[in-house]
Amino acid sequence: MHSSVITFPGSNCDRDVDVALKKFGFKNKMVWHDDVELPKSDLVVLPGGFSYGDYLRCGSMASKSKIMKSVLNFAQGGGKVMGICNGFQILVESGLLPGVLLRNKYLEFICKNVFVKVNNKDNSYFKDDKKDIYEFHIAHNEGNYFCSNEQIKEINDNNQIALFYSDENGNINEQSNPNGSLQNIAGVFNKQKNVLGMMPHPERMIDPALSGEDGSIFFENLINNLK
Amino acid sequence: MKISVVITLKKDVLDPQGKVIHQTLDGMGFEDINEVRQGKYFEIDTKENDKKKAEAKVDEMCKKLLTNLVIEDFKIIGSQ
Amino acid sequence: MKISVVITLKKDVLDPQGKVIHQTLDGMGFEDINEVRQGKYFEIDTKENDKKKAEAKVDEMCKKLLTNLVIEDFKIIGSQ
Amino acid sequence: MIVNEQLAIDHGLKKDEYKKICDLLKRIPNITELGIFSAMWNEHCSYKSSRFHLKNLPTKGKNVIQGPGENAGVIDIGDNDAIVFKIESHNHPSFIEPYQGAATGVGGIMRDVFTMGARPIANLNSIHFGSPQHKKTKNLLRGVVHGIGGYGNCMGVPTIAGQTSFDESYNGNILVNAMTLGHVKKDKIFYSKAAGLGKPVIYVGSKTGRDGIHGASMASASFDDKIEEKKPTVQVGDPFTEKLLLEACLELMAGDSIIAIQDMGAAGLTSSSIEMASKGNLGIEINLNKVPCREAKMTPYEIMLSESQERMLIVLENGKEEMAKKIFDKWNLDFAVIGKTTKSKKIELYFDEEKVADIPVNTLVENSPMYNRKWKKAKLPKKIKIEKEQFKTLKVQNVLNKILSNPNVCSKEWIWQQYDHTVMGDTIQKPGGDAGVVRVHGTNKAVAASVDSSAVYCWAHPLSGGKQIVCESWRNLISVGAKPIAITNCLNFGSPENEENMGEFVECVQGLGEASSYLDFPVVSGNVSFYNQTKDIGIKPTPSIGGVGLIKDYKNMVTMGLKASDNIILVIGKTEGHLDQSLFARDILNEKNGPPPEINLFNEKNNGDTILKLIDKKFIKSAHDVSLGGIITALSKMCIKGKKGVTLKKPNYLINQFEYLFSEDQGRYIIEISIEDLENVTKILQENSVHFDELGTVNDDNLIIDDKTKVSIDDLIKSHTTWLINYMGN
Ligand SMILES: Nc1ncnc2c1ncn2[C@@H]1O[C@H](COP(=O)(O)OP(=O)(O)O)[C@@H](O)[C@H]1O
Ligand SMILES: [Mg+2]
Repeated sequence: MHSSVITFPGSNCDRDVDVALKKFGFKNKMVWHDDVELPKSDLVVLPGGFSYGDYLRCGSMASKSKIMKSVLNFAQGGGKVMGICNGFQILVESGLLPGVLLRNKYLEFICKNVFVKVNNKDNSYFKDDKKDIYEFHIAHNEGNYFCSNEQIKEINDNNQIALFYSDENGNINEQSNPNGSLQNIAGVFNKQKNVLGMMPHPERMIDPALSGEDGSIFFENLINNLK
Repeated sequence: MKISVVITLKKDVLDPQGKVIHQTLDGMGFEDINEVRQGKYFEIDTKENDKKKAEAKVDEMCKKLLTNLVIEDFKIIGSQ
Repeated sequence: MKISVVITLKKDVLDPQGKVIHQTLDGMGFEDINEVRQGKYFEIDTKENDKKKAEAKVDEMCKKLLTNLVIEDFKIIGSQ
Repeated sequence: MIVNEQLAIDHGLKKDEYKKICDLLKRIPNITELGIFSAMWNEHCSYKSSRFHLKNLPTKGKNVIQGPGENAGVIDIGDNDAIVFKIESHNHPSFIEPYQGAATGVGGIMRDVFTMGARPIANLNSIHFGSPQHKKTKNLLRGVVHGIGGYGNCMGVPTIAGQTSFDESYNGNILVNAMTLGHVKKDKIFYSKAAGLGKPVIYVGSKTGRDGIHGASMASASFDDKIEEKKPTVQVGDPFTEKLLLEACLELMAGDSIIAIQDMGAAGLTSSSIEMASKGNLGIEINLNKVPCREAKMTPYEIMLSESQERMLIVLENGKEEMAKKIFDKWNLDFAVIGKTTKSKKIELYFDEEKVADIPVNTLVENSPMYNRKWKKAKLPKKIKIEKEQFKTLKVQNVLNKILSNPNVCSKEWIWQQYDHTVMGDTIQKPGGDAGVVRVHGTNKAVAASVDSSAVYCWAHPLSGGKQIVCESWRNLISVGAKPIAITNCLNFGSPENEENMGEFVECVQGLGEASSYLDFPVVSGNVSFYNQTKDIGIKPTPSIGGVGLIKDYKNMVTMGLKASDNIILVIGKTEGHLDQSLFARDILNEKNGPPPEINLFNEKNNGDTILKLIDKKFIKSAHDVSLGGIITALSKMCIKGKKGVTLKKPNYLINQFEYLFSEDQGRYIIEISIEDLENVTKILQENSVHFDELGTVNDDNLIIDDKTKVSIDDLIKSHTTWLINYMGN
């Protein structure tokens, strides 16, 4: 399986996700934002970080970079594109995913473990998942998912919600919403479900010595699904 | 010329920052505030000296980059 | 009434955001920009209906909370 | 502008210093030269009041690759790996503009580390605020925390530990000390010593603006009523540009074109160029028209004194300019050849074809003033006779609750949850433990770091306080299973011109030196911040110690959370019941006098070394050092972390229960072991003549102190976690 991780100026989880992809069997290439062509890939990952310093709006300037044209084409042709954290923000700004990520409700950066509930397993990201509820790590200042009333209706009608913030038993409620996201949304798909954006960082949980190991389960499953 | 633009959150988008500022001001004794809304302000200095053309350019910049029209509105408020 | 205030970085203070926005716009083909400066914008809706008094209040809010005069200036740009 | 004595005084120079400048130059300096002298000779850059004493600190050791004198210290951790680290203050700017002040402090220390070729792998911070009731405290705290997070998070460097305290002596002068650790291959360390003649001098990074002109002088002046006038010297940080600068520098460093590299910190282009020339014993010539400027019409004076952030100066091998420029172009950063090295041993500046400065380098560095200032020795305060009668009115549970929720003890999660502490994927001990721990990427090794200070002890008796703080740092590293290697220190004091404040400095440094020498825990880098005061009143003396240690196999790391019921809890080290200057005495009894606890360096070393042996043999399930708030406070934190309780044994001690539980005797640890290991552990402890007591047994749900006192884990958590959240919440 071939994957590509795009490095934008200010990306800072590009190495982390490279480590994770390789650990679970991907042949990964790093791709520079200023390149025009994507290498042949089964999966393209937009990593976390602070592309362009998160200035103006998170992801807004990265969404204009050269490589994004290729990413757009790739996605429109059904290619798998996954955005984590800042990558999610870039996908939203580039129009590949609906909605927008606003500043966290309590106006503070949050770095901690949370639980997320998988909503839709009918896609290559979560198909045959052993788990319904993952313990993942979040680290962001702008993860407060928002969209218009029409959009949210469409998202629900198309079953586009990927992950909800929940408690460890899968209850989706205000207490388990760390950042004020609409309907506790932690991740969404595009209509075709080949593009996924999510705030949590599975790549930070791939080793028993780290915050947890649910990320390993996610990546193992992902590569199996793509095979 | 220099074009000034104001970008504000759409009415139905929550503005937590404005809310906190409101509360803080309230706590400081500024008690008769109804609402505080926060937005962004840009001054764009362009080489274009024709006001119409300059404003049209800035309008385009706003649509293409400076605002996210899902949540924000913009308004050119001055040109000099 | 509603008072609008603009807060800008002082002239000699670095505006990292403005700088990067400028570069990005440039890359998008907006090539004749000299400079972009980013600031903040506030709309403060108060119960005070006397324009002078309302502005004086907002002036005080700016000095006490909204701006840090070390690096920023503010200007009331409208009252309605 | 005419240069005269008055102008020199306005630049913060003393009359005789101005005279010395004229004598050294054999003429009156011009305005640019005066600016350069004032920047180089102020306290912040010249260490004129502290050098005399700092030279006594132990700075060598078998693991030390580079001690003080470079951008940061470097230690050897084996296998061609080295750790670069340093701590630095950004106190004054943070008081004026908390967000930007703290942010640029973090940015500055990271540059110090990556200048040496190291990729930053961890940040720490030590922050001190005025009394929580003081009207400025809350906003300062919020601004500082946002600033530290804003910069560090954007850089993608995890903030893994820190320290936060409140004391009214910081009401008008907060402290913000930032520390960074970086990892480098031992054979790829870069230094600031220029070499070779006619080598191009390169400027890279952000453009130069008018920001922060005279920032270094501000850091060397105290706050007074004229604080407003000092305002324009605050800089705005640009973490995005710094991230690009980091990547670009590391990319260039992968090759072999750099002769010397130096970040532009305090006093910007002035100190960076002069330091490189001075260390290389040569001259530098700069054409100031070549310096990338942000504003039009900047003068040589402004260009030389600007403290714009995110800039570096490099001496390159000839012919490598094009290749280097390509890298900086790729990262969208300015790159300019601005001068060359010369044999003149002078700093020569040109602007608009004119020579605007011509100063022998040694007059700025070696001939800078050094003072052996007057200082007053502090007497050891008399021990307080505490009336034990008053204990009868106290209930253990209430006291414990009060201590756990004390601002200086309570959980700082509200703070560190705003710092990205897991980015880079190697953080194996997050904030909230005794030390933060990160793996050395791709290896089995891990590095532990902790930052500590105890201003109250230092204030009560600087010599003991200085020793204590080094020991506390040592203990924090031991507690996570790391072998302590070296320290960095940030010495925050009042005015050196005040004999008492100067005395505090001298004796703290002496204590610090004694302890680090005895423990073989040398000082490899540091920073002095004087003039921390409001009007004439100095802050409590606050040396912050940043300790770094090595865990050879990260799987052997220890945490403080209790692990399993029925395990045995031991206290290592002797409990004598020293209450003077303890949190109990100050907070509960309202008794602020008396001596701090005594430090016994022999026991300290012996206890620490023995704990490491036990860890090596995998006997220790959890460990925590005993500090503020005594045994019961430490034990409560272990209960909270592990969500387990402990049933205490009745102590076979003659001292009172409050003395037993809350005294702050030094050199102690609490460890958890399994019953089966008790015999072996006891044997090792006895063989090493380590005093220990059996404290109790782990249970599932309550901290049971005596027949009458039983506290649930939930109550402990509540006491510990609510204060800061409530305080910041409204
Ligand atoms: N400003 C801060 N930044 C990051 N972590 C912090 C900060 N302040 C406190 N902490 C963390 O909170 C925990 C408690 O701190 P402290 O009470 O000083 O520890 P102890 O006394 O147990 O050594 C430590 O793990 C420390 O790293
Ligand atoms: Mg500790």
